Amino acid sequence: MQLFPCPFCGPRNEREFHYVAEPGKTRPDTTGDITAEDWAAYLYDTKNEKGPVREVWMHLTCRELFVMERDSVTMDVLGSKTLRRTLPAEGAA
Amino acid sequence: MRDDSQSWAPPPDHSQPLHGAGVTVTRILPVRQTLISAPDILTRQPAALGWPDVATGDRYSLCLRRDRVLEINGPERAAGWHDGQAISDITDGLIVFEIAGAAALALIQRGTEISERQPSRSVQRLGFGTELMLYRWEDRLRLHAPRADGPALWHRLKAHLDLMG
Amino acid sequence: MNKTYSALNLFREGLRGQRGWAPAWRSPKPKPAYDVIVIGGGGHGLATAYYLAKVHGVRNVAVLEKGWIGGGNSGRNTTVVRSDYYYPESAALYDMSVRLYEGLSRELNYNIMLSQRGMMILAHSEAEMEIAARQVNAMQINGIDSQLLDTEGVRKLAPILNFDRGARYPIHGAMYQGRGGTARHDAVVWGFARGADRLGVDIIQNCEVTDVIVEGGRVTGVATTRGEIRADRIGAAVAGHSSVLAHMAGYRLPIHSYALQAFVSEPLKPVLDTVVLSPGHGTYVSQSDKGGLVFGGGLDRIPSYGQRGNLPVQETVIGGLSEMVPMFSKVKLLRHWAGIVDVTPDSSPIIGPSGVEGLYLNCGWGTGGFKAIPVGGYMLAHILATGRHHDLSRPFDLSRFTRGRLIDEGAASGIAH
Amino acid sequence: MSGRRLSQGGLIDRSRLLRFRFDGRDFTGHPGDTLASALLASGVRVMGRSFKYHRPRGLWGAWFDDPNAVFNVRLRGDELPNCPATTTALVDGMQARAVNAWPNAENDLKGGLDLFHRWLGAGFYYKTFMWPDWHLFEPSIRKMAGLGAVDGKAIDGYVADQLHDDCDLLVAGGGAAGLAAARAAAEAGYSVVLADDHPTLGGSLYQGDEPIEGEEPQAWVAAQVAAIRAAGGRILTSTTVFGLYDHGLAALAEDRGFARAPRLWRLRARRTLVATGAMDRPITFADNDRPGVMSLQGAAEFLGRYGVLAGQRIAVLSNNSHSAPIVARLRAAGAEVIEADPAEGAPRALGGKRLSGVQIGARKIDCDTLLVSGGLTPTVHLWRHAGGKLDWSAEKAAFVPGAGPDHMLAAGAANGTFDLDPALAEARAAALGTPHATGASGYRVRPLWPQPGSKGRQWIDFQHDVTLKDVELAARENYVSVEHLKRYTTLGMAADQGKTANMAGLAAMAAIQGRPIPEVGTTTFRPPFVPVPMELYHGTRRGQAVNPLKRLELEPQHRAAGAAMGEYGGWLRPAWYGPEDQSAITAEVQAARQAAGVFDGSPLGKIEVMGPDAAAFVNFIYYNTIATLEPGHIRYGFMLRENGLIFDDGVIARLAEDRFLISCSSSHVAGVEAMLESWRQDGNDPDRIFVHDTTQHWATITVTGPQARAIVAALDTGADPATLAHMTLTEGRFGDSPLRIARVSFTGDASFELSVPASRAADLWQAVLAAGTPLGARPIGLEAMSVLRAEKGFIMVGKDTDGETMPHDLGFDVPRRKKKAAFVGDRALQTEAANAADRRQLVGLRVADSGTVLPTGAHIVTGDGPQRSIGFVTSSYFSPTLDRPIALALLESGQQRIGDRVQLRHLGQSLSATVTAPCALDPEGERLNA
Repeated sequence: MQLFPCPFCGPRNEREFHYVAEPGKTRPDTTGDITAEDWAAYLYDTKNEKGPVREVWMHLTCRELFVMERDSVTMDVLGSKTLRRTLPAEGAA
Repeated sequence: MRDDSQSWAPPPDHSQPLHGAGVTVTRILPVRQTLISAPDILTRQPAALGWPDVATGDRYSLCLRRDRVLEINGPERAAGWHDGQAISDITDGLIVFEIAGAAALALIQRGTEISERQPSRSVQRLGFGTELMLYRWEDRLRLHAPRADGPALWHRLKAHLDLMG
Repeated sequence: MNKTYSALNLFREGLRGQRGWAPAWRSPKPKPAYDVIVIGGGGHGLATAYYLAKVHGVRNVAVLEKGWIGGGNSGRNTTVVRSDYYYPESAALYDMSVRLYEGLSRELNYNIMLSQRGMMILAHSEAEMEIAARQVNAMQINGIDSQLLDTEGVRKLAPILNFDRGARYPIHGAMYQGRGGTARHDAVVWGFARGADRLGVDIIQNCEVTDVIVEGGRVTGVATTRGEIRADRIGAAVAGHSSVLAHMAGYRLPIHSYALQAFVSEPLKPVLDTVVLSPGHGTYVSQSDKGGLVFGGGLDRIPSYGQRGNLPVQETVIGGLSEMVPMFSKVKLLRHWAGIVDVTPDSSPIIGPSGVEGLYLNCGWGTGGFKAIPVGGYMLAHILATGRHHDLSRPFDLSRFTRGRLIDEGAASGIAH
Repeated sequence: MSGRRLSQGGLIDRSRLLRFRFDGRDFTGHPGDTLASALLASGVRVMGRSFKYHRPRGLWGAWFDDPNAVFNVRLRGDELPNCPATTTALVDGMQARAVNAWPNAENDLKGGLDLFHRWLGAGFYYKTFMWPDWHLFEPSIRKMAGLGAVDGKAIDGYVADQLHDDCDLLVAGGGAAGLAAARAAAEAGYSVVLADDHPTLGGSLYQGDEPIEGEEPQAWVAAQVAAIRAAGGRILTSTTVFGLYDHGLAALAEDRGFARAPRLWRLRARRTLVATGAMDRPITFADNDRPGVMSLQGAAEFLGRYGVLAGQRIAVLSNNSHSAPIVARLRAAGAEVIEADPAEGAPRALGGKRLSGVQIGARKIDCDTLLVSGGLTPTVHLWRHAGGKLDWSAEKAAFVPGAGPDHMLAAGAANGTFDLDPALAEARAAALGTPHATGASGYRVRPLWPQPGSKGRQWIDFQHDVTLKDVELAARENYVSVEHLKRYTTLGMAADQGKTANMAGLAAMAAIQGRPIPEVGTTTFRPPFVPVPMELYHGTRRGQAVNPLKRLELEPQHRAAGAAMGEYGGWLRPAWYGPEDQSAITAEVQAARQAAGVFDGSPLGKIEVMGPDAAAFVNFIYYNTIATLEPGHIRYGFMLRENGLIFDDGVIARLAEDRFLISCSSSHVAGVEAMLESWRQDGNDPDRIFVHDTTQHWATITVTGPQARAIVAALDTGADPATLAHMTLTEGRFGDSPLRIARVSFTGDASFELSVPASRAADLWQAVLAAGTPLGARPIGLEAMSVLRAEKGFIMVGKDTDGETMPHDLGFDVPRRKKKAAFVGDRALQTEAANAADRRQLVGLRVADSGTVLPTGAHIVTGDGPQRSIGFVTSSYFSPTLDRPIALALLESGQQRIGDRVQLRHLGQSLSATVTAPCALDPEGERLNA
């Protein structure tokens, strides 16, 4: 059982987290024309790296969406950072 | 069509406390529970409690998220978006149990990974298969859980008390 | 040296201390170039090489394995073979696999112990019975054996299950495929390896591909820990590491890697003949010929290349098994392990061109790669030999994601195995 | 002469006698005994039969390293299979029998199998049984296999207590090193947990009788325990650390007695010290599996812990310095000990079921017991679980812990430090994190590995009957990688996980290939360290507590009204009211169509979206245009996934300019809320949108039917239902509580959803029934509701949709073509597949009025050529309202087939029906406003 650092709550048991996606995929502006290839790439393509990775996770209990850096082989957690621009009250981590 | 209704025991009676070795679990009924969300809610309510902060008295608020608190027995507030805050009455949405006794934390540790040595800004966590808001209140623990999960949670707490002997 | 396996040869060898058996496969040095390179010495890669040689006469083939053959998912799965799939495309593919399996021991002259003791997916409610009926009908229309069992039908085949009506997931019935069952996973790998080797294929272990050489948009070879090896046709069957290879060659795949766990108990005298899956508990179980309960469940929830599992899923799966068969709660768990599987958005495999000319894919089998080993190899061999899709593999081309033609067996496969 | 109990010594209580049976014979032992020690003390030699050849076997080890004595044990009606005799504490009244032997271990009918061993070598089954078919041979082979039988009964009250805890330092192993480390750390202020699998701490200290730090072992152990406890450290005995997992998590199994479920500790340790000791290795020689051949360390344990002398005339075969004190102790206990050097020649054990001697080269030693020690192997399993590396120590002829993760420590024999004083110093330094240089080792060992080509049957894996010849065969056939060796021969795969076999196996392969041992490598060490009952992972999450259902506030009222309760979308809800389903459902549908149905709709989602950007946000989330919705109004719509597939359907109400209420499906509340939060925080301004799930604060009672308006009017709500238009909502009062009234319909008749805070639900239920019953209203369950909505052609997501359905397949095509603003899934509705002409679309199916109800799940097939499925029945009922069967289906190009006759197939049967529009009742919608 792993411990993931929620940027707001601090370290919590992995059961409280949900993997969301790889970061860096911006939703295309769908009011304009988008090729089927670009849309499929946005929807489906992954880097799926072996080793250090950056991923978007959700802390289910506080619903914080954040970027976590970890190693997909050793499971070491390297850090986490909120996706929020404004930080009215800094969390425990 | 097959009737599996007998599979399901009627919901437990919460009105009688549960007793175990060194623990008592009681249902308590706050007059009001209010969800308040705002970008600056933790500035507006800096006293909102995290773990293992200790609540006292009747009226306090709990830090749930970066931008959300649960106000216990606060003033009546109009639901909706007012004054830069989103407000909902959730009094009947959350069932509240109080756990007293020396083994209170040991009971909770049956259902969730928690330690007094590991503080957390939020009181929300997963435990016993449901969402809990768990915090210290005076010399006890209190937890709030979704109302419809109350029977299952009660059942699990009872099972653990029986095992703890 | 004795090369043919038979009861008679076994008897003769017994008399002389089993000293005359030939190696099951050679361990040759890699040649500088081959007609075809297959990356990945698991079941799929070895089957690809075997069918290349056997069906297409392409024998100048190397299988490159970074460790020992069968060391990936082929040797880490729970050995279930079945073709209880919903969509015609999947049904045709997986049923061809079962048919190939059915003749495999004799074709390879290696007993893979295909044991068709039946596979059932339980239905825990009236609603699940309706879905099971829909599935059974689909399979029958697709020409695959399948039955809808009621509670008594299930009881007859697996009396040890929990038939208590107060069970959290009571048993209303099941979808049953009699030709489903298990096969000895290592034997499948070794059988294909031996078969391919005897047809001239070079199986090269401890040979890790470190780069894919692409020149002018075409593949021309690979760099390995044992030197550069050239070929202008390369097949990749590297489940779990498909994205790593994609990264080397410069294409992208719609794949996440996850750990899938498997479990085995201490050996018991036989108590369970069929493979049983409970969708409610997310657990499935069979009993091996050695007596151990072999079981598993869904994927770990954390993307992973670490070949080990995690407690939360263990608790779900093992707890689920104890609910399915209450007496198993006192049986001891012997070990658990995990493999890394390729998970695609529609849980269906990707077979076909990679986007880099000359490089073809066999990946994305998710939790169900073992059952597809023969057909996966057959299809990849076909496309490597002819440059064209086999009719059965065409729907599984990578282009389906752009076209929106996903083959989502999510509903049909229930859970992982 | 074989084993016997000494009159003194050991940790047993000789003042009490425990009676037990083994293989039908009566025995006695003492508290503190294991089944193995009590049997050994009683002179029993044969305690089991091997897996394949049914060879007679006696004890090899005294603890978890024994592969041979495996029993089914029964106590007061509770039976556990496959209990290792060496680790099963003796309890008065136990009945044990050796597994894999009949009628007993001493005289096993299958013992004759051994005669055929030359044909049953490694992997023989891969080479035969292919003609005519494996299925012919398999059943009898299955019967032969397996160890103990499981008796079919669960044990009452066999429930694991599972808990979480944490500490600064976990010490695995309570021998000298572990105790010293735990004490040092606890006294330095760390929170310490020390766990040891024995009931008594001290590890291997009882094997010899030298003092430790000037004290007798028992006194020294007691002093450490007292000091650890005084410093706040915790000590868990009979507790095995069986697995180390990520981020410092250790899993511990605490034994709580026979036939009682162990306790699972999920312990988060900041640091973990492996102080698990070392095991004696067997020596590989001819017939080294004979009963009477035992590990030297095992004999020392039996002597030190249990006061049992393993034999009277004992030969000792050892290659290391560890044996000298044990030999001295055995002699002191009264045994005649003959030491032999294995270098004198290839040894061969003599005798059958009972050892009679050992031949070493030309020398023959008569003895009843042969104790062997092939050197010590550190118990590095936990080190490897945590990802620590192993180094080969040529000096110690063993793998020892090498580089490891920062939080992992190893000390004592587990770390290859076999001498006591250096082990203590090393352990204390490790616990405190102080630097420490291990001095020269006093341990001397002369490597002694299996010799390929040597004569006789030499066992490598005792339980699985793997011999040196099997390893040689594997090598000959090129199964040379250590994993291939393991899998081909099954070496190390038995219930003891190769604790005694693995080193010998890989050393044999190394010798055969002429490679150094570390180059051959080791197989993976996987949890659990010893087999643990599955119950350990099970606990209180059992029965109804597995994925527990959410419970309705009104459940007592429903039960009182005779409801059959069933599971619907994670909630326990009324399926119908009455003893029998069909008549009840019919009556409920009729009441709802003719008067009114009263339905508990409380689980329906009530998610509020608030804030300045709420309108734009929900407009993006929904397929349908929501931005134009007026306050007080309600709209039906779909939420899609980004891949264009339907995620959920339901209504959304605008409560105010900046406040929306989403009524999603009951089973989707958490999923919808998480989805909303995801989009809110990714691509939107989360400071201008807030999402509150208020579902469980409200109870909702739906009144539907011609009399619904009259019933609602009869309640004192302050709102006039007559003025409430379809798809609008208003607020009223119910007593002193707020009341929300929404006019939406899932039945096609006028319907009112009345929502009050959950604590007022019972009062509202009573009031509605009091007003409605005189008008013919009655409670209706989910099944009746399902019929009512199907009559109208309304879908249920997940039932009438599948993993391919898009909204335009259900006839909702306008937003796809016309909605200007971006919305979730928009582009995916324009792919080749989304635009295909042959998409499956929602239709109705009609059979002859007198016909039977089509089975749900029946497929619609094309008749020409080989059959092909073109669709399937998703919902099908007998409609009491129309007095005929109705059905909904998803059908390829369904809209173009309306009016066509189609063939269906169900479980081999052929059926037919006519394709219709989905709505079978009141297509003009007159009832809605009637």
